[in-house]
Amino acid sequence: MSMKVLYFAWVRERVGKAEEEIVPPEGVGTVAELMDWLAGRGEEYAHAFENRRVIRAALDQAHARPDSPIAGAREIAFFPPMTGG
Amino acid sequence: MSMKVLYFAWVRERVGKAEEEIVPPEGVGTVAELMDWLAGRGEEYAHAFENRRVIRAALDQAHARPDSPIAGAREIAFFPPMTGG
Amino acid sequence: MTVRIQREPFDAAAEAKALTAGRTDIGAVVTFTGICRGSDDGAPVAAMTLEHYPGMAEAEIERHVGEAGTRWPLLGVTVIHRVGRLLPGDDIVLVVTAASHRGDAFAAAEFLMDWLKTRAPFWKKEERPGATGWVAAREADDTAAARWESGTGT
Amino acid sequence: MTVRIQREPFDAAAEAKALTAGRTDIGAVVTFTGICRGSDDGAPVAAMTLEHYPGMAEAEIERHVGEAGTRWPLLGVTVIHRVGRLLPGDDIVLVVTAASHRGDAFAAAEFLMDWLKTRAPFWKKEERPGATGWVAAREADDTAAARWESGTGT
Repeated sequence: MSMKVLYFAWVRERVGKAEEEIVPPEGVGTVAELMDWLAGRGEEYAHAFENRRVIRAALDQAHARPDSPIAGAREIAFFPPMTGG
Repeated sequence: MSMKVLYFAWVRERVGKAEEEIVPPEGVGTVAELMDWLAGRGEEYAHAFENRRVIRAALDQAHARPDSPIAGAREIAFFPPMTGG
Repeated sequence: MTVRIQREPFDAAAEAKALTAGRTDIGAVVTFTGICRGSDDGAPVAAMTLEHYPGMAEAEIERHVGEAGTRWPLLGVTVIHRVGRLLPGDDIVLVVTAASHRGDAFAAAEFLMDWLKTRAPFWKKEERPGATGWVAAREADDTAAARWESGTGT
Repeated sequence: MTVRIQREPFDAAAEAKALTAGRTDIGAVVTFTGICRGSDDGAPVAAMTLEHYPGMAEAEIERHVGEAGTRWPLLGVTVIHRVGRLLPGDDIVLVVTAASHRGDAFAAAEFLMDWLKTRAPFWKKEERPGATGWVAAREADDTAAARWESGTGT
């Protein structure tokens, strides 16, 4: 099923786009697995996701963990640790 | 030696005046002893100083304790616990 | 450092602006405004009158502001305390603290307010329907002030 | 409760007034203003650009404001966060909390700022002479936010 992926801050800059539609293949069930899969999509993705431990994710605009299942989510976002305020 | 006594809040209202000059007799050496002596000066003073434990004092505009010596002070103030802010 | 005791209202925004104007080293400004409430412990209050010890009040506040400056790296402090008769909704006290980082500004503002409540020579008299009386010191305020006694300033 | 994300400057005084206007139950208003500094860790900063996650940012702030309201008896909260390019001296963020008593207003304002710093989806990019880069998350901010995790709300 298709889902929207959003990238923010330096993840966005490295990937080279702010958002895209993707269709994760079978076997990609969690946030961490989706990062693994995205990292294999090309040099810019590999660069963006090279240090996966520091990248945060949100599923349908709520903070998610690496082991959160992505099934049913319509929107997933990847970004660095937040520095607002 | 003469010193100025100031009264604030309900201590002032009970004594019936905001300030006065006094000459404490020999033997009145501390803040507590001065309160004892003042309390004996009349009904209004007895009323003002009836519960000496709640009355605070300042010597020359600095917080003082019951056992603080009054010698040399030019101004002493008596008042209830502070409720500013 | 600005310390004032006055009968007139104050302009919190103007005081905060005065602290930061023309500077780029301040990252955090905390403004505390204490306001006269229309009830206390559930009973209505029609007005209150604030009395102070002129001279000592200014000196005590300045001393506490100086103490705050030794505990936290502050870039500006303003304290204004009103006296006289105030109505519900009227501002009573203003504390503004400015620092590079928010933790210092927050801590200093709380410290100053806790000390003002318990150690600055001001007294509040409340006008209630049928009774006018001096406000008793609150134990909660003494507890709040006591936490700074052995504090490490963080 | 007012939560806004905007490019335009905000008027802290007007926001605080809006919370208290016509009320006599508010005894304490705490206003925190975060300001863009001209240097960070000793190195000059010419400007910063704030990016956010539209939709999630508003929702996260509203959720934290709601959380603050369950922890402390608040009578009003306003949070405004700016985005876009800001210069040293420009305001970045505003938190205003109103309560009957000062302890609640202070605690809620600190809580909200600590969460905004670490959990709200905003990112800062700094322009420095010769280098532009994203601001790294500060460990001190994580520590500050962590103190609320098992807090009792007092």
